[in-house]
Amino acid sequence: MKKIEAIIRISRFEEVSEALHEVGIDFFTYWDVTGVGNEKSGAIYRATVYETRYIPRRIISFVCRDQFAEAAVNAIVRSAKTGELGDGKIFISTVDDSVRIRTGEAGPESLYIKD
Amino acid sequence: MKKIEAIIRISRFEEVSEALHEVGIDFFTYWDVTGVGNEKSGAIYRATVYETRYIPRRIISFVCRDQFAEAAVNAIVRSAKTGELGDGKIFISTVDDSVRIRTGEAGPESLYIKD
Amino acid sequence: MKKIEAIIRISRFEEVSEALHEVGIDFFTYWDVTGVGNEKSGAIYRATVYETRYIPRRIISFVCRDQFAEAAVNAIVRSAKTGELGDGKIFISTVDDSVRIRTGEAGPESLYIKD
Amino acid sequence: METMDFTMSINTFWVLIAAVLVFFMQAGFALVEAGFTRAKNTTNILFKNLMDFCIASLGFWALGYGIMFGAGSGFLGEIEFFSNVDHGEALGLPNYAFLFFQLVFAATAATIVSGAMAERTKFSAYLIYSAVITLVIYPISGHWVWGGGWLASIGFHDFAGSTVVHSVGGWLALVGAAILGPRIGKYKNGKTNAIPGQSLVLGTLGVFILWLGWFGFNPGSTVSFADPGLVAHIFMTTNMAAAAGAVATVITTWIRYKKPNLSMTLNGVLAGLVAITAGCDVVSPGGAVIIGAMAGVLVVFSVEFFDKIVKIDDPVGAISVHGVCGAFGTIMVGAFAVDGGLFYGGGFSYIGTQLTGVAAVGAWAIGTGLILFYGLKYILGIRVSRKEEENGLDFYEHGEKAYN
Amino acid sequence: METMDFTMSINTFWVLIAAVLVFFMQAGFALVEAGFTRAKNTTNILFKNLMDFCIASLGFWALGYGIMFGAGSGFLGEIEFFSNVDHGEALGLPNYAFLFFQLVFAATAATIVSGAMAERTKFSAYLIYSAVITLVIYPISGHWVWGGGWLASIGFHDFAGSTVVHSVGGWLALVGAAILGPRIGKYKNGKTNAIPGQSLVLGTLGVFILWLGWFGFNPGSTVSFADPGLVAHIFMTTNMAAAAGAVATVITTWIRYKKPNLSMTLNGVLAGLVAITAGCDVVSPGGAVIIGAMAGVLVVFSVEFFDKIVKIDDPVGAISVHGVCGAFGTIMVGAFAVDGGLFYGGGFSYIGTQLTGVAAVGAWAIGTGLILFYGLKYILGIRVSRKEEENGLDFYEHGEKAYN
Amino acid sequence: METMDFTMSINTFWVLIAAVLVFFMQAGFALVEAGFTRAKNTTNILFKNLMDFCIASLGFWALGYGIMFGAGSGFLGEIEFFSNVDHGEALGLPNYAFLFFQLVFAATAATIVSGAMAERTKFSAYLIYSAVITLVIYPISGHWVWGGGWLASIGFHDFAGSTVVHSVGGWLALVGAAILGPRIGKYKNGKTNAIPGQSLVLGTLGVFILWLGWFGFNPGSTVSFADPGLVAHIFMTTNMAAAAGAVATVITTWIRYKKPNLSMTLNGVLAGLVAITAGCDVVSPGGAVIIGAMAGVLVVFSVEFFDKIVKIDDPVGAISVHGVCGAFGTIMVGAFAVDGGLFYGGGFSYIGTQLTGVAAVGAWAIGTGLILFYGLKYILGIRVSRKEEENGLDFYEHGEKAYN
Ligand SMILES: Nc1ncnc2c1ncn2[C@@H]1O[C@H](COP(=O)(O)OP(=O)(O)O)[C@@H](O)[C@H]1O
Ligand SMILES: Nc1ncnc2c1ncn2[C@@H]1O[C@H](COP(=O)(O)OP(=O)(O)O)[C@@H](O)[C@H]1O
Ligand SMILES: Nc1ncnc2c1ncn2[C@@H]1O[C@H](COP(=O)(O)OP(=O)(O)O)[C@@H](O)[C@H]1O
Repeated sequence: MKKIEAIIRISRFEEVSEALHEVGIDFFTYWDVTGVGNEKSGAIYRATVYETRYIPRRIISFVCRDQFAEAAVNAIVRSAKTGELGDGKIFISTVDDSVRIRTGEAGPESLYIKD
Repeated sequence: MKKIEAIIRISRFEEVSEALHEVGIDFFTYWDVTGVGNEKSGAIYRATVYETRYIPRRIISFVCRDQFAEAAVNAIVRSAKTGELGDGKIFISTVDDSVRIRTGEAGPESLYIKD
Repeated sequence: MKKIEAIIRISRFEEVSEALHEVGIDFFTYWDVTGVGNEKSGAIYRATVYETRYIPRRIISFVCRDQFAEAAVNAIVRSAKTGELGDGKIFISTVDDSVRIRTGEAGPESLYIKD
Repeated sequence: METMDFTMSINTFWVLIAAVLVFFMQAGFALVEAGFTRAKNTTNILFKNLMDFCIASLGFWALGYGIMFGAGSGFLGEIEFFSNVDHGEALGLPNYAFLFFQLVFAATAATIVSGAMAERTKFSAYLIYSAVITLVIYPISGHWVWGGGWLASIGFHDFAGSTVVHSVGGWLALVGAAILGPRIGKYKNGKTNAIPGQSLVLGTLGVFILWLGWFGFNPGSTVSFADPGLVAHIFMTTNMAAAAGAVATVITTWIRYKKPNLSMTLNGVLAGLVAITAGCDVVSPGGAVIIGAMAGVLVVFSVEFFDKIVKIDDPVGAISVHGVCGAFGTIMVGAFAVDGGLFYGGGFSYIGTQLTGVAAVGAWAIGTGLILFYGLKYILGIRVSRKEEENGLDFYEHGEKAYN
Repeated sequence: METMDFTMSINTFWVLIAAVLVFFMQAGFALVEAGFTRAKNTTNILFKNLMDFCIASLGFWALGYGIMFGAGSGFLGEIEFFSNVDHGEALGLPNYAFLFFQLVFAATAATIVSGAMAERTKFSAYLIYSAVITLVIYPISGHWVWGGGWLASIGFHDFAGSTVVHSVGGWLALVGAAILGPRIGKYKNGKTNAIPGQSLVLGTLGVFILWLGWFGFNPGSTVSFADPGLVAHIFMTTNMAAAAGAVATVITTWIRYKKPNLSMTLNGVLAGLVAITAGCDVVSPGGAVIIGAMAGVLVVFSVEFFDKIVKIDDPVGAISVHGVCGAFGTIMVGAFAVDGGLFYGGGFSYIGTQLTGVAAVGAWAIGTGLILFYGLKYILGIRVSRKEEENGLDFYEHGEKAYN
Repeated sequence: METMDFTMSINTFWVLIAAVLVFFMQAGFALVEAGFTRAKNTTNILFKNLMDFCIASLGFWALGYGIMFGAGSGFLGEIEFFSNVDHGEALGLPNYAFLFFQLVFAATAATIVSGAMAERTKFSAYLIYSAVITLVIYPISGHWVWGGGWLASIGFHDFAGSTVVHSVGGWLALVGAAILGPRIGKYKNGKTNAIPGQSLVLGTLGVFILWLGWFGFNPGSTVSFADPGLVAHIFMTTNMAAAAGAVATVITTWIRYKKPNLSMTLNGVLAGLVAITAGCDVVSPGGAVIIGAMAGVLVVFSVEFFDKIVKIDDPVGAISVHGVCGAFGTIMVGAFAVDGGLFYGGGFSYIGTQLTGVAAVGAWAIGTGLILFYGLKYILGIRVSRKEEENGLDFYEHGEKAYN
């Protein structure tokens, strides 16, 4: 099982969500974070003009069976991309096991993703 | 060392926290997220009735020695379960190393979990 | 590629950020969490004095090439340490792959970290 | 330009402005209660605070006003539909000016209860409660004191409603919270847990708004500006009691809990205000400082008492602030009234009268409260299900979160 | 002590206090609009609400006052720079008292639009719109009704501005929102999506503040305290309509959506208030309850209509609350006016006059609105870019987030 | 009905209502300061704002009133315990009406400082400061101008307190902030960093409430409604200066920082209000627009100056808004006063007098401020430890977070 964590622009969230749905990923968890990266944005507070590298981002995180990982990554890249600095990153890692709390079942079956 | 990430209902948090304590897990980190899964909930905003799949959830995340993982997972399943759709998932993965910032010590000793 | 997740005191954030910069880590993502650990803090709410183990913390998370991991961990330990209970933990794990959304490029090149 | 009846114009103007300030207290209550409870129940608590005012407006206009001010007997006014009998005339006020002023008072009594019963009461049951208090409970005991009833006859003094408004609300809150039972998690294995409210910003803003409203509540109860000195006097006593209440609570919490505590001090301000309400016209500013300060200390111990000894879960402290300090302040009139008070050589009889009033109104509120809340409990149910409570009332009762 | 002209002092005092309450409605609008929109546009919406008041202040003082109240013709007042002609004297008021009162009314009309056009309108275009409405659009139709113009002559009755203020704002909101187009994501594949606002706390506090302000808006429109009974009467009708509006909306949403809904009920309160504004002086409290309740039902269906059928995206419901309920309430004067209304045996002619006024002012607002917003669209652009909208106006237009 | 002394009733009524509006400014200050600082210090800043009002109430009543208004000498009033000497009579007011009005002014002066010293000042030191300013510093310089002291004799004109209230607060803020030193992280390696406040919603609501309060502050300073034209005039000048201040700041920030900036514009509104306070009775609305607009520009450069050149860290801009614009506005009276001002042919002497007053009061405030804050620093300590500051004052000083 693979864990996919995508750090995306909040403004692309709806598109990414739909693109994931199309490739069969219907379950995920997300939360808002602050990203520090290449992108900078001009900001003003009272009399101070400054550049901030702290940009609001959203993490979408999900675990899927190995065979879904590639399609999912492609779907995210496709839908999250604007082409400008700061589109974000996707990290893929391996998960040992997964358990569905409601049923206690473990392993791939616990991931209700239609094949 | 194993990393356990449990996505649970916020309303089960207290119970999970106690159940973990009972199996010797006294240290963890949590934050609130939005989950997208099987569960749906009816919502109304002004004149629009709609169904939302965005449900508030909480992630409990901790790293423990291998031998604690199973007990911890069982404790979470036991305490977080309501039996209804949306009880959440637990993901187990392997962590290479852990460091306690205060002392700089690395490896299992950095995880103050009583055996 | 290694994923480093550091759970630190919010008050040390600026220092950690600078220390990471010095060792060449310019990209990361962070969010605020609640930590449960050794540290306790006295609290009062209306007529009730109590001790809480729920302490505000910040997670700094980033993925870097293997050869940067050690320096990064050292930098964090150095900068996040106050010596008092509750300085936090660093967890290191292995990531399979990384993709830059803007360009679609995968692997270490997607991590813009100067060598 | 028509010629003006200056007296009537000034008095009416004054009464209406005071009423507007009292109206705004609704916003203050809404904020305090939202601030002192958790975010998952915020839609619900705001909604209750809005609707109790609306229902009180309709109910007091439709019937309550007549029951309170109608001639009737010493115990009860009269059924006068839609406020069609003029009770302002005797005061030199248009009927609707006096009605509007009294209506916002009735709504204040109604809204006190929502805080004590917050985070677990059914919305529908709360709406029914709101109707009953403004149609029946409040107007009847109100009649005793302000409608020419039997307490008025024996010389009971409650100028602006420490007892008539606040302690009625407070005792109903007590009964309601007791019958409801505590919130899940409040008491566990014999331990009393703190359930911190979501926002002290909301709480503090709410208290400032309430304090503002009290400058209508107390001095407005003159329902006349014939005596400017009296009105000004009441501004001073009201303000000094609030300030002294806050300072006393700060000191008490600093000593008792080692740190100055804001959430309790917000209650301390209100404690001072509630306590001075009965005697704001007859005590001196110095007396007001003493009454306010005592209330500011009392409220701390009262909150602890209900929270830890009696174990009645009152998320905002309504029982202590409105019930206990309301009763306390009313009794203190007998001690501090410049004319006839114990400390001014008046003997104990004044205190006796005050005690009678406090006890009678308290018994009435508690008695009717028991009938009302037990009735609601067995007929309709007053408490939401465990699941609703755990997930928040906003989610199940309204399908609408307060924050997005 | 100089001797006082009591009549003038009391009237001026009253008008200024009423104006202060109306002024504070600006804060109410700011909070409601901030609460009903998303956090990424909060700096922007607050800023617009602040600046429209400032621009309206300057513009109405510089020119609008003269255009509205200058003798002129039945259609138009006069160009009088910096309010240098006294229009208060005839009313027994200092010119500046009357000016200030009228100025805050003009600002109210101006600020209504920002909510309907929220989350996608260019800041610069909005500022220009603010100037045009207070310099031209509002004063001209205002002149017809309140400046002795042709609608006043035919007996059109709009006491405090259901039509003059609210529906002008509402129709401009309609035109503006229509020309702007919906927010991204509001309509997708023929489906209407809910875009929940960030905070019902802000929304509720805003509505309480607006309700408070209405106690200046309606009774203050007497611009005199010569008739205390009338002022008190207006307090009652205003309050009862608001309360009835809320209750009606709660019931409607409970039946229609299965759950009592707060966000819509907040609109219901305002619907009741807007609807009673025209006739608050001539309908009875009972009539006010009926008008308020009807508006509370109407607003639900109106919001649905614009949201789902016409598909004009109005984030706060300004079109329905101010436009539709403003028109509705104005017409209802013809039915419920105690003196001459249809239900009091007055026949249909009163309603006819009211309809004329509503239609004329509506046509004026829509006509000038079309010119204004299309003009702005083609000359300057009124809508921010897709990117700005997606990332939030705060980010690109101001470089300043509302929350940190 | 007793017969009424209409003059006294109207005047008292007016003074008390104005005082209520000024009282409510406390909530405005609390919100602005909470909004402009970080969430980790919110309990602390709210608490300070609440307690300074309470302490000022007690202190001004106990002693300050006599020191300010007691006959005494040109430099000092008298020690009169508990306001037991009547200073209202001469004005045709009940003593307590005048006292209450003056008390809320004293509290305003006191509360200004908390913002500039926010996020790093010890709670206990702040409480002591609050007592000293209302017991000593403010009443003495207040005596010079409003208590019949030496500045009154030479013709210094400060109608509602640009200097007496605002610049005293501003200069004390300057001294306090300077002695405290900047917040950790404000200046690093010679760079000035922005430390954005937590919420512009709180900031904006606070500014609206302050603006509202100013309609009590300025026109209320007539302490009489004998001249309705004057009161109305002051409403207009006050409002126009605020509006012009905002517009001027928007334009200035738009040019200087490329984008219209809300956080600074909020200061711009206050700058306009503070600046017009001295001359609101003697300048024309046009003059008010000019003064307000100049203050709106000035405040931007002043904030930059203190922030970047002098490097005194003032989180909310109190020094610039109250100190600098207060002084500026006072001096401008000499230029724009319709009767005797430079631009109305009055020559330079008026400006000279104004400068004298500004300088004398400034020197007094700065001198006593130095003694006070250095004294506190060496005896008690005024700054929290590094650890407390980093983790937030709420955590260590109160054990209570503002948000949960
Ligand atoms: N190595 C990394 N580890 C963790 N997060 C990262 C890393 N690199 C980038 N990010 C996240 O991705 C976001 C976008 O990256 P950025 O470098 O600005 O743009 P781009 O990927 O287009 O070059 C950053 O704000 C940060 O949140
Ligand atoms: N594959 C997944 N990856 C990440 N989070 C998931 C995944 N599946 C479920 N979740 C999280 O678990 C929550 C509960 O899952 P859900 O499917 O609604 O219930 P159940 O597990 O009972 O079928 C979701 O809201 C989501 O946050
Ligand atoms: N095993 C763990 N898994 C996840 N988070 C942990 C773990 N141990 C500690 N933490 C986090 O680190 C924070 C600091 O840990 P704590 O035990 O209080 O201090 P110390 O590391 O100095 O002994 C905790 O609040 C918690 O957020």
